[in-house]
Amino acid sequence: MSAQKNRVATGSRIDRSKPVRFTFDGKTYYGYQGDSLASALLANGVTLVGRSFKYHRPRGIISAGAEEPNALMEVGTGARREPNTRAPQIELYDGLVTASQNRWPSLDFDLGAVNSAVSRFLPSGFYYKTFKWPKDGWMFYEKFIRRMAGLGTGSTETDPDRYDKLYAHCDVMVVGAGPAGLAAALSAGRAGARVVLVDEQSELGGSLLSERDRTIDGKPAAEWVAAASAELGNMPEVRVLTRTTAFAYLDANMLSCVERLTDHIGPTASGPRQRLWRVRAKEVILATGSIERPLVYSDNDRPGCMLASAARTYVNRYGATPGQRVVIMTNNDTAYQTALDLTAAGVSVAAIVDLRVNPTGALPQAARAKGIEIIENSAITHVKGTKQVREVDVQTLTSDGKGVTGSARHLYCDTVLSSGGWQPTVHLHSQTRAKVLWDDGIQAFVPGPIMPGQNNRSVGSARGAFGLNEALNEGHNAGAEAAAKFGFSNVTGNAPSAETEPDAQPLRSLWIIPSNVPVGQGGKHFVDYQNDVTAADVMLAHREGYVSVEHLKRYTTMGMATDQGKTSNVNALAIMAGLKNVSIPEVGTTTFRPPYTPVTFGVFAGSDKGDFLDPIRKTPIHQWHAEHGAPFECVGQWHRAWYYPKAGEDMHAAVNREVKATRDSVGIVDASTLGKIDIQGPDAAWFLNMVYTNAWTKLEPGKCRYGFMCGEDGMVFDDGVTSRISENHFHMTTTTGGAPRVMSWLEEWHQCEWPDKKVYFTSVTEQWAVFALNGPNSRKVLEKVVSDIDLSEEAFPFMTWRDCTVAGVKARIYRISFTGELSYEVNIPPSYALHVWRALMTAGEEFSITPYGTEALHVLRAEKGFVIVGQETDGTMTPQDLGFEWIIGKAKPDFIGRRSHLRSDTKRPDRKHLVGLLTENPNDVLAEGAQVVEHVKDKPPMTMIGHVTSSYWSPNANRSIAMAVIKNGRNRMGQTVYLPYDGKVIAAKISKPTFLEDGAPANG
Amino acid sequence: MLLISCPHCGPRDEHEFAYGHEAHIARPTLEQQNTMTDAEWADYLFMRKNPKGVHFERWVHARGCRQWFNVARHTVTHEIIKVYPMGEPAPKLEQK
Amino acid sequence: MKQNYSIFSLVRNALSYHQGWQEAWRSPAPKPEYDVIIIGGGGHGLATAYYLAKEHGITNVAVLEKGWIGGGNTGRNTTIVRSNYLWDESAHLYEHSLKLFEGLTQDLNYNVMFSQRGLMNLAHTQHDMQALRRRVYAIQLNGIDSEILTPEQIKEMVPILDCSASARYPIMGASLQRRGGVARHDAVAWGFARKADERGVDILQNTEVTGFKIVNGVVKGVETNRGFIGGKKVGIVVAGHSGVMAGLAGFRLPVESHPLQALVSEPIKPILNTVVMSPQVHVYVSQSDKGELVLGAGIDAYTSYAQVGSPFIIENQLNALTDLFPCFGRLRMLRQWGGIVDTCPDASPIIGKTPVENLFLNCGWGTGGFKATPGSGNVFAHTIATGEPHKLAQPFALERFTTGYLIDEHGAAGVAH
Amino acid sequence: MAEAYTRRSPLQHFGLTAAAAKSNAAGAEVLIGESAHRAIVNIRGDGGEAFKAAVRSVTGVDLPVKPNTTAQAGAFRILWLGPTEWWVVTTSGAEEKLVADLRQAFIGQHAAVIDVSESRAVITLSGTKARDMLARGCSLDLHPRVFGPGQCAQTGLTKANIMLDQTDAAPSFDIYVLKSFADYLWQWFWLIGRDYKLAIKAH
Repeated sequence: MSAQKNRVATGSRIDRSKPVRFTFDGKTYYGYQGDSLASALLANGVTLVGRSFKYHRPRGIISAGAEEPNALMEVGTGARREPNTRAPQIELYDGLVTASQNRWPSLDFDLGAVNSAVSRFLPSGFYYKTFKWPKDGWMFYEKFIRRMAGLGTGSTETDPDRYDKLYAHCDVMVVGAGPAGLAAALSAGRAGARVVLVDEQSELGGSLLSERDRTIDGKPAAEWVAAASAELGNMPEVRVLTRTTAFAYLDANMLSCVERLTDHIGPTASGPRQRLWRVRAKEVILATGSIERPLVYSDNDRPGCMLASAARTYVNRYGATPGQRVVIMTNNDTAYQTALDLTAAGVSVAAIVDLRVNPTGALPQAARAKGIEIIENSAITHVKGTKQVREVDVQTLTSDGKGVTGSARHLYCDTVLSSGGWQPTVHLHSQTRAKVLWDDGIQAFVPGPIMPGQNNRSVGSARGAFGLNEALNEGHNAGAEAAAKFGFSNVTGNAPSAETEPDAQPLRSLWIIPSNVPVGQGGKHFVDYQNDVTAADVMLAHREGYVSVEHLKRYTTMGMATDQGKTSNVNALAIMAGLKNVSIPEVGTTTFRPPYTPVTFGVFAGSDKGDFLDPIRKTPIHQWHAEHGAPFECVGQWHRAWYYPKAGEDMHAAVNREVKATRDSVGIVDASTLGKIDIQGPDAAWFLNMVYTNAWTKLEPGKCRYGFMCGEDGMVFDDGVTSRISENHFHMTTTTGGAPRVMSWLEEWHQCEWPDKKVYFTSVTEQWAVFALNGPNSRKVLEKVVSDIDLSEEAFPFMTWRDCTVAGVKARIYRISFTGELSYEVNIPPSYALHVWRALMTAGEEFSITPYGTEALHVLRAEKGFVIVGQETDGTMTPQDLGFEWIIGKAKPDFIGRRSHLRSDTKRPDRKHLVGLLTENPNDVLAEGAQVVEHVKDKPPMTMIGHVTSSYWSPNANRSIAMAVIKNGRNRMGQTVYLPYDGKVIAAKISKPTFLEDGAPANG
Repeated sequence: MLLISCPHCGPRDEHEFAYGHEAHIARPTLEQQNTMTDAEWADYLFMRKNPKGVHFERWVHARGCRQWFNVARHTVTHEIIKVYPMGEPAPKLEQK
Repeated sequence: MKQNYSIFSLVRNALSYHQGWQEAWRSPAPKPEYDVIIIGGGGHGLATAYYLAKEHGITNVAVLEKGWIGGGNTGRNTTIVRSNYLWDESAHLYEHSLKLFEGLTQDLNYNVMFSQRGLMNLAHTQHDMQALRRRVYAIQLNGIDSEILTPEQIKEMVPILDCSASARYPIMGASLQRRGGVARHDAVAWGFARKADERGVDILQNTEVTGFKIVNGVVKGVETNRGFIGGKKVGIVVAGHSGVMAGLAGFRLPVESHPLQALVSEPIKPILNTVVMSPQVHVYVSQSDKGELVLGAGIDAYTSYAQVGSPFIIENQLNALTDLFPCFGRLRMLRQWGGIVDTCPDASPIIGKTPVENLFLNCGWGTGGFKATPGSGNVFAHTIATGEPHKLAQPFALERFTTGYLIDEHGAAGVAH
Repeated sequence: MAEAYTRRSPLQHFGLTAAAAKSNAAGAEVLIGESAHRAIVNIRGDGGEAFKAAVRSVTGVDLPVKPNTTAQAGAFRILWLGPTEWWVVTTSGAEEKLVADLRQAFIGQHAAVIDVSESRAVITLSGTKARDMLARGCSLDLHPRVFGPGQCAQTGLTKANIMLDQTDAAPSFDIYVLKSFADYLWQWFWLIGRDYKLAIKAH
């Protein structure tokens, strides 16, 4: 095992008894159980870990958390390769394979770094000004730009992992398990409230995990965390989710969280990889902590430059030091704690460069006492070293902080730590669309008033209260108050308390650290590391007028990288404020959008893959169709048998056979998917009068009638046959796809417009399986299985229904037809469907009964000119357009859509009409959707007068048949029109839309 | 995701409901239909208030009790200010 | 004249550390009166102002923007440009726009990065295929490029698509518009702003219209947070806020405002070089030049002015996406947002006059406004300048809701984009 | 009469009876099964005194008028569906008489009686992890403080609409779903059931 040169010998939370092997860019390293990839790399002295987006600058690890802009890795291999993963958030496991990205051929030698050499020519927005020649040149340049951009490489293989999602509910949701969050969960949980506590880290504790000497309730912080974790774990109504990021705060206190179940185990893990939690809380406590801001100094991106707090986390929590010799630059007291902790771990702190004059707080004093040099009123003006910090220059600041004076001191070091103050993590608060306010005291945005309906409060450093005792107190009180709101007022125990903290001196905000050359003319002052946005870019944006926050972001791409500006937004805003000479809040704030950190697409999709993408609805005899070789056609969510090919038959042959057999003898089709609605009540007939265009009052019980339904805009939206069961009882049928819509249509009109009408609607679509027997021999077939009623034409005429027994099963038969043939629609309970179907098949054997699918059904109806709503119609056709003038109840005073039929455009005589098309060559079967023109030209454009809605080979007419909607079509009978498509032109004659000699009008 | 209080079933997730657009648009009587201009009919059919603020609208608990009801909802904050039965006039609310 | 943008000016300025760049547009104080006031500094409004100045010589124009230009739907869409519409009226209008896009970078001296990488519409059912053929044949006869692809051709163009027949919604075919693609949305707004400014147009940001001055049915100007600004003619181009403006002017519109959500993934190296849309499973996706997958789906059902939507829309969309592209499961959502789209009952825009004289309206672009930006501005400028609708805009007058002559693009669009 | 013929339940093709015999119920976290063939009669009315009296006279059950509750007496269980809609559920075979009796009892009222027995499949779910499994696709709060025996709800479960009826505190649930969705929902339970100890229950 190779030595880990930057590993502290003892202490920290890693398990030194469990070494873990991993690779980075093909080289094997060792870390320990409990390491993050970042800490393990640091421990091994690996500081060059990535290349930046635009300039391909060499980069090191900046942070120890979600805000990491530089250390982005490809994790895993093959189908599991995952780009852009933050090294500080990757838990080490044995066999972990990682690689740097956005470099070629290697991280150390990256040809893309040529961008860095010519970076002077690539300021923000350079592409808007260039690549404009020649006219189509962009398509050429774009290829190269695209290749240079991007970061990691996504896998092109199917993601082998699975994902879950679920719903959860609670009284109190606590986001973040640092001191404030733990205190909140404890008080709410002790009171008996249902609590969900989430934290993105692998263990509870938050910032306490990075503490070295703090105590709470007299115990070392780590022990207090362990005790709190144990207590929470034992509360039955408290759910603790680690490795879980609350990434979106949605309406009405719903939070989306992603739980990473196996990412820390690796590909050998079983079970789902990640889980999406959708938690609906009554009250939300945001204890999300705060993020340190880096200082914007010259060449502040060199590997070895890091946030001061990150270094503290690495040394205290992970036992890894960022380097051997450190210089710290700070504008506040917190970085001194880092210096003390590093010193305690044996790291040499060359100096603390404090921007402030005369830092005299308790921590600076402690640092002095340890012999650490403090260089006050000074700044780092120069960082030397390209792939690793070698040395820094320090100079004294001028009194306004805008320049430096005196000669530079050179300090050798391999690490530069900076602290520019702290920004509360207000992301979730902001996602509720609540405002954030600027707090001058801490120079940061803090949560403003909450939004109505969003019951949340921010506590601890998430609201800018940075003290440990404040956090514990606020958390405790928030948890107790929230629980009490929902009746859990029996809070036990007091707020945990830590030792008193010394007051900190105020920070000194210098948003750009000056050097001895103007900004932009020497080194680069990076604001947004990942997207390579510098202070000079912000200045350029200002110069060119892109001064509003959003213009600044979009023009420079500041804050648009995968870290979404967690370390850069405030710095950029402040620089812009300085340029505009206004206050920071006057420049504005950026809006935080979900997700807080990037979330895999897979977990949003969950387990609903493949067939679960959308339910497949099956008819009661679906199995029979499948067993008989039928492919299925999707009609809405339903799968309907399409055709039943016999051995050696293609679709065309099978459909022809089915159509012929039905016309010649008898065919049977599973029509169970038809929508069916039971309508009862004294006002049922009145209601049908309103929703159908034709009249229903006089329909006698026992009889059936066909009707069109229109929207209030007058356009057809459904059709079907409705039968009168008794005076106040009707049975309506609808199209398969339209069934749910018609049902809600009826309810809406009833409940919202005519609530006084006495009528009830109940969907009975699935109470009945429906088998339609069609063809001249259908009666003969039926007679073999029906003995209790007379099936003769006289006793059971067209457009009537009868109750009877079919093959021993209670049934209702409707004598309605969608083929123009003698037809019986047999309705039976679905649990007997297979039995009845088989009985009918057996009975029909002597007549060669033929099952047919939806394709034959379409041909059969088209031969006789029956329309299909959704095929002949598209929401722009009236019943009159379809040639159903006769179905409009002239004597009827009112129906839905009637008034719209009277509008000038709707009553035009030359609207598009439904007609037939007979191709000149009877063997030409037109494409459905083919457009109709009167005059063919050599090339487009050509004026179109309509299109083909349905088109088939008709084995009975022994020619092609087609229906079309054509402008003024009914007045063009016999006219020859042309259909240019697919490189050919087909001539056809306009005819009536019925194609068989004895064709009766639709549904008589 | 909105949390809508069905007047019968209580608070349920938005995806159990279907939206019914602006409330309180009465269908013209037959008499009105026969005397109104096409423009007036278009007004009934298409013209909407579409306010930025409190919107009076209809919802139906489609995956639950199938009942329609009215909702006063703020179109900027998504706050549901009031749920009230069909047929009841729009409540007088202070504009937020 | 504005300084010219070119590789030469870039190099020249680099030598002076980019100190020499001028502001892209001025921030003038409002004049007391303008010949034309355009309310709304989005792409459509800025384009209108530009074409008023360029093609009609009307330069005493103000564009009033309550926030920052391009900050509404212009900066929130998924940047798709296409003209593959079903109905003649729409096809002609969007093709006019597409053609303007093809010359826009040169016209504006601003690279709008119009990338004609092709746009594919997938079909997954028999019914889809019928609708697809109808649309493609109509588009072709309108003289616009469109073709039908077989699953094999689709697989060849986009190998990472799951084209297996066993899929829940197998890919049965697609239409392809090769001239379709994407453009850089912000650049379109900025480019128009810069050139409109050059021709004298005043772009007034942070200027919110709070009312109209209407005398005897004729508009005379607008009240704003910066005081009254007179205008001989006023054009409203405010997308999702059209209903609000109409309310201030005293009329209602056949428009509802809905949230339309979009999202992007983290950037990755090029993996998808075509725009892929699937109306059936409700998702559309392209990859930006930065490497982000840019995704959209349908609108939220309810009216809203909040730029957020429901999570289940996103979940369904990503469900569909990862089913179509099984390798995308491990990619991550980086950012998600919503725009407010103004939708008409027939999914077509409204361009033309209003009940108030000299007050003109351009709205109702719903989910598809970005692609129309130059075309919309161009025909609207004509309409305002001449007082009569441009012939391509004529069918889109408000009047159609009275006559019933709707241009129903629901079937053609199927999914928001 | 019809019983003489093969009557099939919507999930019968999965061979659940045989599977249940082989299934190890001991130690199972969730028991899942199909309760085949149940009589379900939809009744519509105003829920007023006369309506309640009619229902009581036929079923002996006090009509549950509180939303999302159930009531049971003897063989009859009544589920609230909406302010004008209930299901009377009883053993299969009784629906014909039940429909006739109810229609008789409702004479003179604006009421409707519709047999919907054949439209629904019933999947039963019980055991310590039953709530967890439901939470994978159901947005209702089923915590015992909120939802318990005697309560029912129409809601969504993954991409299907269901009627959820909690029948005891075990907890056990009856899940009514349209038969066309039965295959889908059953397979969905097996999909998410990968992470549980699942056993098939015979009914």
